[in-house]
Amino acid sequence: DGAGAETDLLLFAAASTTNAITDIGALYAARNPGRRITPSFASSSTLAKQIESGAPADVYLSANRKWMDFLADKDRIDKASRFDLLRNRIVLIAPAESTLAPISVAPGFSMAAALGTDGRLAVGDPDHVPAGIYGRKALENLGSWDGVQDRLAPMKDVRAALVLVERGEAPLGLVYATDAAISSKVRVVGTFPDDSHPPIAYPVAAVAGGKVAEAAHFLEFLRTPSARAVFEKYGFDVRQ
Amino acid sequence: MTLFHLTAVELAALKLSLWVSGWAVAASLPAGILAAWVLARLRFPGKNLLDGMLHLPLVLPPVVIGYLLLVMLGRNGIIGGALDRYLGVVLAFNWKGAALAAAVMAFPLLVRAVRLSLEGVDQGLEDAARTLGAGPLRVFFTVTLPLMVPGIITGVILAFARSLGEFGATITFVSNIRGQTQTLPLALYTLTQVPDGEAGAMRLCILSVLIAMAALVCSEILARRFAARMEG
Amino acid sequence: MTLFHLTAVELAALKLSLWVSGWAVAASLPAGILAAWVLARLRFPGKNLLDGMLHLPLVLPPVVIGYLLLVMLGRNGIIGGALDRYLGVVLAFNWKGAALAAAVMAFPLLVRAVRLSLEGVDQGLEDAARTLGAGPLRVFFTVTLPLMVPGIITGVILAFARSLGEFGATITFVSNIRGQTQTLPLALYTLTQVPDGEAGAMRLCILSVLIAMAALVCSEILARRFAARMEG
Amino acid sequence: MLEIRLDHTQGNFRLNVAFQGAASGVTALFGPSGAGKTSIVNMVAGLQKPDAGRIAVNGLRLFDSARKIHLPPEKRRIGYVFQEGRLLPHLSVRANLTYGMRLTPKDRRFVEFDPVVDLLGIGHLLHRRPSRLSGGEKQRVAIGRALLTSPAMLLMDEPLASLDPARKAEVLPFIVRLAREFAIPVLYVSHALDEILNLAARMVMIREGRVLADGDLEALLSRSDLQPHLGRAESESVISTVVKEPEDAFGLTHLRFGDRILKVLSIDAEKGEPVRVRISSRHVAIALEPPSRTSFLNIFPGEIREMVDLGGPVLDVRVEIGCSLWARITRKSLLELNLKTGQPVFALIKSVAVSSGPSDACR
Amino acid sequence: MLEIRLDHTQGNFRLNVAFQGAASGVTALFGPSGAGKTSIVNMVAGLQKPDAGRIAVNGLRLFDSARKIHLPPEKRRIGYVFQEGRLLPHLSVRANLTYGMRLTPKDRRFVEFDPVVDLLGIGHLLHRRPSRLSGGEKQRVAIGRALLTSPAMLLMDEPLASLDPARKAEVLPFIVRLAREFAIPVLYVSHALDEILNLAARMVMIREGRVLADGDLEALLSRSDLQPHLGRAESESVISTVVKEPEDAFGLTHLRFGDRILKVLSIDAEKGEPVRVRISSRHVAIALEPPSRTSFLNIFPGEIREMVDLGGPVLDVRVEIGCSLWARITRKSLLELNLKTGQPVFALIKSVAVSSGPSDACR
Ligand SMILES: Nc1ncnc2c1ncn2[C@@H]1O[C@H](COP(=O)(O)OP(=O)(O)OP(=O)(O)O)[C@@H](O)[C@H]1O
Ligand SMILES: Nc1ncnc2c1ncn2[C@@H]1O[C@H](COP(=O)(O)OP(=O)(O)OP(=O)(O)O)[C@@H](O)[C@H]1O
Ligand SMILES: [Mg+2]
Ligand SMILES: [Mg+2]
Repeated sequence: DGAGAETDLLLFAAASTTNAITDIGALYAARNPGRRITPSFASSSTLAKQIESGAPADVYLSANRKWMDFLADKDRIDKASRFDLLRNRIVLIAPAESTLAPISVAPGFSMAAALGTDGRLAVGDPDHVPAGIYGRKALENLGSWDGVQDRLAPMKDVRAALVLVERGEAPLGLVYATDAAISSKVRVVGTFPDDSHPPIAYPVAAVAGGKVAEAAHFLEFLRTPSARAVFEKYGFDVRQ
Repeated sequence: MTLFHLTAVELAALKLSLWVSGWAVAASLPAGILAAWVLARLRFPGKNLLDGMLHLPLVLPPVVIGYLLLVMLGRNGIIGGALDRYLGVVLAFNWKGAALAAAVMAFPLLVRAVRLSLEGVDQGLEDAARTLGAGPLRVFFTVTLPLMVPGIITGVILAFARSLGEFGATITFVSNIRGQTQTLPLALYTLTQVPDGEAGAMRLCILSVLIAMAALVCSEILARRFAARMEG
Repeated sequence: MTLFHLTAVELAALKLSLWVSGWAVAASLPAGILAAWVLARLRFPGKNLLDGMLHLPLVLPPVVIGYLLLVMLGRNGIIGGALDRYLGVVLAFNWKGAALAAAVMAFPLLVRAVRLSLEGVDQGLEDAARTLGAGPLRVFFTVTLPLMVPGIITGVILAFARSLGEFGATITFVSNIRGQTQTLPLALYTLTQVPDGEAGAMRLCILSVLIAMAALVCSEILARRFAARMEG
Repeated sequence: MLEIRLDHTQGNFRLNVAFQGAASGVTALFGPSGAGKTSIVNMVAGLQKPDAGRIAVNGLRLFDSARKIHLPPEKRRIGYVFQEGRLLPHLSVRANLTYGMRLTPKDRRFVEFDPVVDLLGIGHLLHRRPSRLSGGEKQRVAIGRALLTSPAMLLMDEPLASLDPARKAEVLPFIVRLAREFAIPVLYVSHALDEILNLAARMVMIREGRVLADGDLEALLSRSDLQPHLGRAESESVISTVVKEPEDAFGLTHLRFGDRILKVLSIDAEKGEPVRVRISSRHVAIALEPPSRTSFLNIFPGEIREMVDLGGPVLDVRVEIGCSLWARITRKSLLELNLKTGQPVFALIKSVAVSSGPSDACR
Repeated sequence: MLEIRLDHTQGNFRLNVAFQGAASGVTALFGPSGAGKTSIVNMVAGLQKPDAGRIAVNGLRLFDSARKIHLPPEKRRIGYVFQEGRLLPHLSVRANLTYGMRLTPKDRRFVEFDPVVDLLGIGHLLHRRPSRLSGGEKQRVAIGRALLTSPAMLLMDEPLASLDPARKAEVLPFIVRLAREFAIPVLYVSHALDEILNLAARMVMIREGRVLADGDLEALLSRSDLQPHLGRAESESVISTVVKEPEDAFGLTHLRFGDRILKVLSIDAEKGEPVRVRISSRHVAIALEPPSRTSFLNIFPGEIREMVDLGGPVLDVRVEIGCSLWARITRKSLLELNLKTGQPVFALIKSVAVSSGPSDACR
């Protein structure tokens, strides 16, 4: 029960980091007696708006820079503490039992052919889901967007897109490499070149008005090799 | 006012919402009345189970229901596959699927309200109609059903409102495809997820409310007319 | 079975869900009965507006409702700020907020069901009680309310089930804080975000269904006992 | 023939009855509140299923527990006027009236809409909803509704209780006529002996779920053991007669019983038609010699056969005048006239004190 | 004093009445179905608000449109027995009975639970729910419930219609006694003249929303213009008398009117108490000379004052015997006895043909 702990950090983390952050929280508590992490996982946008409305969060881990910028503009984060913790990549996946040959994702490649006559491409909604936004940018840069934009199945979040492919409802999907890595029901059939979309960064920062000192301690921990190892285990790209 | 200058996308979402909700309610009404009747009038083993199943869409998060629908009614689903193969009916990624999702989510509300009013129908009146020569089916349609009107109106309005607002199951089951499955709540949700979407979101909010109000006023008028008929 | 070996987190979510839903229903019941009474028995300008407002939580996606709650009742919100300052009541990011979100979402269901049964109460019986010397308030509590029991049971079960399943408004309003605002559906959501979470998700699903079933069975027993009382 | 044998338990109440009714004409079900009358009627209508028993109307088995026959209500062709009206609240009065009528094939209808509406005086109510009717108006519509199904049998559960006497006086003969003309049996529940006397040929007396007595109305009314259950202050004699002269110069009808002539106010009957007359014992005086120059038209010599002490200051005296005639006299008269069993006396009856029942009741 | 003046329109029906009732004792509201009786009673109870008018009970203004007074029903202390029972379905019979009783302050209660339950014969039903009662049982509970509020006034809308005669005979005198002992007015709606005769001192005749006539029951009953509206086959004489001898050696009561003595079956009254007797014209015979050795106890010399031709074979003859006494005779007797106005005759009344009404009805 949190009441007894000396310090209890409330960590608002993007839902896509759920497993990594859960493990890291346990690790952090084990290494630092008297300190605890209580995570709250939801979409980056929801969390950002909650912080804007005065949520008692101490640390915010966003799945994209836009919502971190949103809070920075409103002075709701300790800007000095902000850094990009993780990187991710967009991959093209197909159901594990799919017979589809690997696709070389290069300028001018045609996704439509791979989708068949009535298949759809499962994506996080490119209007607002970060994975979808990155995917759209990449497809635009590769000149393939026009061919597929009417063949999308835009989902509420990237996890839903993954499910759609897992179930075979969509023959292809665009998800994070981290999502693809953890699901045994899909396989990666193509990886997007790094330069086809803006870097997929997971910025983290202490929340203004929170327990800044304790937050700094935790943020420091996130940079340690043991924390990195956890992130890498779940397929994240940890760069400085 | 700019409120009523809807973009093409918004207009499409509005139309789709009405269409989907209308179908969801219309198609589930007979089943709802049947279910209400079965639950109110029959006694059979497993009744509690059936009752519980009907309430599932309320108890589980909509996304979960959407997921279950996907698993069962998706093209690779147990039922969905059969539907596709034998009837050529595809529910995934089109408005029919959206209507189904809405109907499933609204079903418990419909059934409960209808059942409540059915339980209030004086069986003495049904008996009287029987002695006048009407068989059970005729009695149901000429006596029981008319006397259930208040509950049916309530059930329909609840179901319609719930369908209009249905989001989680819909987006999970049939995705958020503009013009095909993007109903008002899905469009609205999209707007709330982007930093500068607030104005648009507010507009769609108000629009939803207006539709609901219109539906409510209609239902009130219907109900009042019915009550007036009863009082003669 | 491993189904019943809940992790500490799940157990906490289960307890919290019951607590939150219980409070949501208990606290909104009097208001719901009042609202039902006002809508069923009074005529006043703006009644349709009030009715419409009550149905908002049905019509709008839960996330939007959650967002509205956040804006208004968050610590920086218009109402939330005042509540905090003058009454010391904070709703944001604790179980009270979760209960409020659940109550708001379930309210239209509660009101509608209660209202339906209220409209079915024979006013002749109320008149009779008046002639026996009971004032309007006493008549309400000793005649009208008892006769509304079926509707109240229906309303409560609908509201409780809806509260149990409430997700969108809750996560948006009070976030998903383990042990504090992480109810069953939120825990379920969190599990769907992890790769090996399906078994856990399924377990929580079944758990939700079991709770709902238990609540239903209780309500049926109550209803049957009540019906038996009415029949003597 | 109406054959009813029922065994049924509800709560603490056990109903166990067996009786027969006439194939046509009215059979009255008479008994105190809570005796089981409505239960019986419900079972005949098919709305309640008896635990065991048999119900048959004119040979048609409606219910037979032994053969597992249980016709649904709508197949029984029974018109039922309920104790509490039960009009359909969502239909207008007209629609209530025609609800059952429309379900009756045209060729089987023998009751017409207009005459029934006229008779019941509900023409001006046709467009109304039941909730806007007065108590008596509701009941009249309920009667009309049942009649208009042209039923093979009528069940009436205290149908006239809320009707005013004038309306009652109109409706009663109509029911009798209906029963007679179309030869349908009517099972008629009433507490009001008056109604029954004007209506019924047979009576079944129910008490605490059992048949106390059943059979011919006249026979039951003259049984002294049943008097306490009839709940009336007076006893009556019922005499079966035949019309000798429908209307004499003074407008009186002459009725013959045995070799005697009884003069009554003219009644609507053909010569030779059987007529039943009821004479309250209070209306019969006894004299030791025939009084002259009085307004008594009927003076019969007879003999005292029986004296029933009712306790208190009165007693009933049965005088044999070719049939049994009860006279209620005070103890004072008894002493003054020194009356004894076997004594020859004169029985004086004012002709106007005679009322006539349905003639089909007489053998 | 019960003062009622009402003007109200509902649908096509206009109610416009003004009448007064006695401060205590029973005022009967008599009229055909749909006349407006229930509407009046509802307004007195405060359940319906008249468009205009005034209602006062013993000086207490319950409603006055001019002064904008409209007491709510629960403040009126009025016990109301509804035409349709209206028992509270969720309460047991006992709880129904005590519902109003508990709301009556102990010091204002004058009706006790046990006697009422006994009187109404509902002791064995106390634990039941209303839905499991028979029609008559429901009505008895409804009566008990209203009585147990110890009301300042009673409204009864055809309360006895579904009661069997035996029960009726028990309940009627109780209501009269209640009204008399506690000096509360009772407004009693009934179609049954019988009930009214045994009960009411005053009568208000309603027809189509208007007062046809109101006033003393005796006066109304003897008005020949009202006879058609009374819906009865016979006319009656009502005679106000005083008890001379409560019970003689034969158990007869001697009643004095003027200098004459009328002998009737013993009635429960003190010496000197006023008693009203009703004598049906059918029970009065006329003789030109006093008959000897008959069972007639009452033979009064008198004079024919009026002859009313009723059409048909009978006519009513008014004989002055110290008061007016109607005798119904046949045209045949008229001719045979050669009766004329002014002619001296003897009127013969069997003592047992006398029934007595509530004595407080007499002046
Ligand atoms: N709610 C109503 N709206 C319009 N008219 C009504 C309403 N209720 C009753 N009436 C009419 O008003 C008249 C008087 O009704 P009321 O119930 O007072 O009659 P009543 O004298 O009690 O008759 P009954 O002896 O049949 O009970 C009737 O003609 C009836 O049809
Ligand atoms: N649903 C029921 N459950 C148990 N007992 C019942 C039920 N309905 C009626 N009774 C009892 O059965 C008995 C017979 O009822 P029934 O209605 O047949 O009487 P009734 O002869 O029609 O009386 P009334 O003249 O008062 O209408 C009564 O004692 C009554 O209390
Ligand atoms: Mg009955
Ligand atoms: Mg009435």
